[in-house]
Amino acid sequence: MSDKYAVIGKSQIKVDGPAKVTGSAKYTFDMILPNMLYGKILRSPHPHAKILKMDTSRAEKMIGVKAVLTGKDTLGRKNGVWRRFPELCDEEILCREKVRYIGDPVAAIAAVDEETAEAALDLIDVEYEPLPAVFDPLEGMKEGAPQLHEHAERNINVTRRIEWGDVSEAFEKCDVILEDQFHTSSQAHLCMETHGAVADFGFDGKLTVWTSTQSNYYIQVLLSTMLGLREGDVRVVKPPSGGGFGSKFELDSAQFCAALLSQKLRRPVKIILTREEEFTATKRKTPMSYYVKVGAKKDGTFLAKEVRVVTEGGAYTAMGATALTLTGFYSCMPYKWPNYRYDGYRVYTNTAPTSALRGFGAPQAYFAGESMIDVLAAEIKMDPLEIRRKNAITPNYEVPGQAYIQSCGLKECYEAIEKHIQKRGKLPPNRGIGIGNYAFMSGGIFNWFNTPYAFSAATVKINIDGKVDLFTGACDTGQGSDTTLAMICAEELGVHLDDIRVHAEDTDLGPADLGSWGSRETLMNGNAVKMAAADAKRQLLEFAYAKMKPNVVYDLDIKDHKIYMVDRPERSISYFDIVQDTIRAKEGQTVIGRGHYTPHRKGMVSPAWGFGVQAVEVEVDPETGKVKLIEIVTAHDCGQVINPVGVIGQVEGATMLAAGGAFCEEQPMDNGKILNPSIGDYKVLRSLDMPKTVGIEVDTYEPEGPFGAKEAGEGLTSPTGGAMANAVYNAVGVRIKDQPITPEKVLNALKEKEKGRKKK
Amino acid sequence: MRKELKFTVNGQPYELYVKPKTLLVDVLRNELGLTGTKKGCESSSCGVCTIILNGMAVKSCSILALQAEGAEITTVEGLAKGDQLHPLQKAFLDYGAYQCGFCTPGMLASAKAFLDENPKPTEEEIKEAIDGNVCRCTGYNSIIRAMTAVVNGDYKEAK
Amino acid sequence: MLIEGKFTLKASIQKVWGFLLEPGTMASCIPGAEKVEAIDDKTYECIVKQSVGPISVRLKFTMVLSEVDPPKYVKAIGRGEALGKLGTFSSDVVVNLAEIPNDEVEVSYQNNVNIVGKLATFGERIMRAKAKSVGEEFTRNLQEKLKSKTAG
Amino acid sequence: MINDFEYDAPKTLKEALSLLDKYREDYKIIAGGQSLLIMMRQGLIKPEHLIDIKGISELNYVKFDSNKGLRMGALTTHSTLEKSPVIKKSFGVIAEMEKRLASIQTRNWGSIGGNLCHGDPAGDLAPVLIALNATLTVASIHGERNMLVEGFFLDYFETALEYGDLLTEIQVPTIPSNTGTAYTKFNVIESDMATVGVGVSITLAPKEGHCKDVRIVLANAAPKPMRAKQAEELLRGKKITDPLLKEAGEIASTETEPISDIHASAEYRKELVKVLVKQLSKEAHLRAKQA
Repeated sequence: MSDKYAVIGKSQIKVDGPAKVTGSAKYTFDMILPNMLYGKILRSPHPHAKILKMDTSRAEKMIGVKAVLTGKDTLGRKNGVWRRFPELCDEEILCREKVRYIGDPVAAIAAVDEETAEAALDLIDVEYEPLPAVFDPLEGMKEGAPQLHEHAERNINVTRRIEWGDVSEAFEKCDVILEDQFHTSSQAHLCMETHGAVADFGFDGKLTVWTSTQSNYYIQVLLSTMLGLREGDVRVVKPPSGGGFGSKFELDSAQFCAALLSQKLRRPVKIILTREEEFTATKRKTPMSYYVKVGAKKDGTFLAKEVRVVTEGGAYTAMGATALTLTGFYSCMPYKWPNYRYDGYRVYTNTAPTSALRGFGAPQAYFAGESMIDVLAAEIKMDPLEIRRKNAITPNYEVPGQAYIQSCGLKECYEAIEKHIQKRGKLPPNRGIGIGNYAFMSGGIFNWFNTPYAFSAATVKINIDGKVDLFTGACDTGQGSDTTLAMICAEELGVHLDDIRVHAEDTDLGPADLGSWGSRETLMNGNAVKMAAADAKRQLLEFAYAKMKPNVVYDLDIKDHKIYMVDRPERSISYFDIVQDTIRAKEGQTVIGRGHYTPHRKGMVSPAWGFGVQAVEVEVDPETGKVKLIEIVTAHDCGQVINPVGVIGQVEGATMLAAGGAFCEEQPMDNGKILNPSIGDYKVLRSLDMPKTVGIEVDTYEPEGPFGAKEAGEGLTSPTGGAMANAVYNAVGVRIKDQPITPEKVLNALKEKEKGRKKK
Repeated sequence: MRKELKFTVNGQPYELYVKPKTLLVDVLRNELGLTGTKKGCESSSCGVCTIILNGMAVKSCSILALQAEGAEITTVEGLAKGDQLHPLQKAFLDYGAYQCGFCTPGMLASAKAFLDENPKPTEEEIKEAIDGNVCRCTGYNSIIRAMTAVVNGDYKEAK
Repeated sequence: MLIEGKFTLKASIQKVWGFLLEPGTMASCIPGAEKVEAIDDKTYECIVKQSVGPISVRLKFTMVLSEVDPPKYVKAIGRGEALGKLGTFSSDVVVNLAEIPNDEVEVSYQNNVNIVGKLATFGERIMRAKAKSVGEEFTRNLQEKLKSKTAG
Repeated sequence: MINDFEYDAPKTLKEALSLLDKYREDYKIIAGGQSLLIMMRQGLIKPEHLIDIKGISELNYVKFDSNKGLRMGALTTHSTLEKSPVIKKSFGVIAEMEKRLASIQTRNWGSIGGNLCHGDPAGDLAPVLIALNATLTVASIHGERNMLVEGFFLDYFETALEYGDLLTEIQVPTIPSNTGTAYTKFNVIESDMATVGVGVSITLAPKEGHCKDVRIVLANAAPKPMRAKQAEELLRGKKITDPLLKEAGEIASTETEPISDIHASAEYRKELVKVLVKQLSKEAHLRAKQA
């Protein structure tokens, strides 16, 4: 890593580390407040039903029960993150007339302890009239299918078209055209800390909520809307969070019910979802039926791509609308398609709502897309890596009307992966290496949440002892944004990492930030922090100027606690002295720097793009169809690496989650009931299942990012599905188009292939 | 009817009265305030509640508190000596062997119990040792590197 | 899950139909039925005891003959709630009668059995197995009952 | 949510048995509780009395002598077997199987008796014991009785234990010479329960080298651990060859009655039995030749 930086580019122990390895980190799960009550939520056992009658009296009479609330006790407002489109705010959270999935909340209880609350659930009598339900989006789209929401005919929730060029005309010119149908499965986020909140509504009319969230600003806004409060009367604090992965930036039932109960009772209320609720009644990955058609020239030049996607929406919009949009965009990446058309439909079904899961629509798109490219390569007898390289996006390319690509390290990624594959040489039988590519956004430009605030903002406060307080709204859920931002701040200010104290957990302290999702924090919040630090630094340098008298103040900079002449580094004075002087001269005011970032180019998807190429090696047992993951090598371009140890963590963590989704994770259902709602039955990769992983960072500089940095979080979940499918094909010659790639599917495919061979 | 429970946790002897149905993890968290040890599932499968009982890694969510009568227990809070971190804790920091940190206390318990019994393991044995602990963030390999570093003696126990 | 099968009886279709629709014939075929009570000619209530190993539950089970098309088709919908809110057990039975050569009747049945609620979260596989065996036992009972009646 | 219960922790077998007799039908026995507590937490089992036998040290032992064979107290933990030198040496297949039985934490606390009494058809221990022709002892205040492990299982999660009974010991006869045994389970995730499991024990005739005796035991292929007796029949008395083993797998597969669930379809389980019986018999045969 380059030495032009003092702090960034060198592995740093994460600022939250010591608390986490000693057990002293206090999660929402661990919180206890004086006079606190415990809440539980009653949920629908029916996939679709009218609520005819609700009688809470028996539960209310139970000793220890303090309140039992139902939809009648709410303002009847509907929650949603797409606030610019009222009809997409469609989730009551506490249902009043109708339940739409098994797990839909109908009542909330607060009691003196968890046990009493749980026991009281059985004393709430709800009379339902079961309604015909629909679970398959393709069924749901048909005329006469059971309708979930009045406003959505044929259950169509959101549609999205993305198009450029002339696809139909272009297909005429293609030497080879291939089309196929893929399916991707549901996946659980499986945060080790389940969703939970502690809400304390005081007699001063102010609500404080401690909660495990990816966006305390979103929760503040959504809660205040749902409860009829002003944003300023709601304070959301994020203690250390036990994982999010896309499941924790929407208002959830624990947060809403705890707040509602506390509002009525004026006592702190804690609700922690059980693991079963976590599986069945929080959001999940969006399953997709994915049709794709690609056309190319004999020489491998891509000409046209057409994609039609129907997603299983579940009962409500959630972030699923974004997933639908992003899938449509990712389906063209990371290649130069002169002609492209995407039609996406999100369909309501009587299942748990589907939404964002680390990758946000990308893993689905790349599973189908990267599989098809291998088929295409085989069809025209071209090396899979070559055909990708030939069509890959290059720096300073515009995806028509969608994205300006500035930095792009794909070329270097191909070289790295090519070396790796050559090094592996000829593989033993039933082994195969498959590759997958991706591009991923560094946060979105879209603002359907409709915030007037900057997307990210930061304040830097320099105190008399030279210590720096960094205030930001970024939400570190373990990925390390607190550390990354502290490093950016320290680098810009020329101080040490331990001079920085990050205040990122509290809407009362930090400026608004959209939160950590869409791989946005490093670039967007990083820019805001860098700007704030620069602003504060500038104030110091102005006073330093008076002492050092360069021609212009730009001749000064700070590094390692020294303010120095840029071209005469030996001439320097102490940072600490200048801090003292500056504060005295400002009549004792601390030095405050302010920064913000909102991406420009509205209408585009993202200000900057991370890229990568991944090689997955598998071994398949032809007798059982079992796939063994051998090694996963990822070459990726995240711009300037800020914290190397953090980036490795992102590579390996994303790989584990993506490989799980490709390999074994799914949520089979029977009449809308998720059949494996426990970690015992839900298959998640463990240490013995985890393959060897190698991460290779290629060096690029992103002009739009802080110190040239861009995303390194979600994008890394993108290539694994397709790469694994390609690896299985290269190992035993069968192509699985339906995730996850279970032994049973592989074995059945092998048998089919055998039959086919015999016929010939 | 509450029953007497005598055991030692992190070197401190305790004498408590607990309901027979109380799980060990709940006594540690609620009675002793040792909230480092977590709960993550209701099916004894995630491992975040792992503690060291008489030298063995066990799941404190699947043991009745009364079954720990007379036991010597170590939780994550008992790993550091004063202000000196345990070698595993130092290694976890350096290798970024945690992210959200929710599985970390149980992971450390599994790792310590294992290395105390088998100080020179193979990589496969290290993987087996933590296979009962789910981590959704790291992909495990950084944890394996951290444990390997301790095995290689890169970190010294505080005296 | 679906349990299907067919068997033949040596009797006239009318006769078989008659027995099939006789009060309680169906309900009394439910395994573990402790008491069966006719609410009206189409609705039966019964208390059913089921157990899997150490777990045993009593279900309040209601069976309704929802669609009747003499003498060929009957659909019975069964819904049971485990006392103590452990979960619910449902069983939708369709029976088709068809005359086949040498005046025999082919009785074909489909039984869609489903368990939801806490019961199901205890090892999904076990509950499916249990539901399967209950469904099979039900149809076995039905077959025997009809055989014995038509024989007699 | 776990219900309140009366709790007793007898320290001797005698005490325990009289408690079982005293409480009649409204008790549950807890040893390691690794399975029981899950069911109690879900409110599926609500015993009035819980009798905790974990502390009965007289039921926690591993003993071996060359005539009587191996004797294991019901409260012996899985990890004790896994690490026991005598088992590693003379009953290697047991140690092999234990290594993959659940997680280390569970093996450290869970007892072999509890595992058997839970009666899970997917359990790994039973098939191995049955392959080794093991017996067990059940005690009650009325005395003791012995039975084959094979006869211990009745149905899903149902065993031959009656109220008042306590499983006290498991006996494994000394493995005859020229015998090879092997066990494996198929699962997608290493720590998973067996999609299906197969245990095989083959004894070869010393000179002729044909198959003198064979046991093929399947886990999770039926409501209880089952022997593939027709497949055994096929092999018994014959010279073992690959085609023969292939046939044995196919026959074994027809003997099973697996169910479809979230982990695999019945059809796939039958396929697995075909393959695993073939592979494990081959392995056992190899070991028998080396023995």
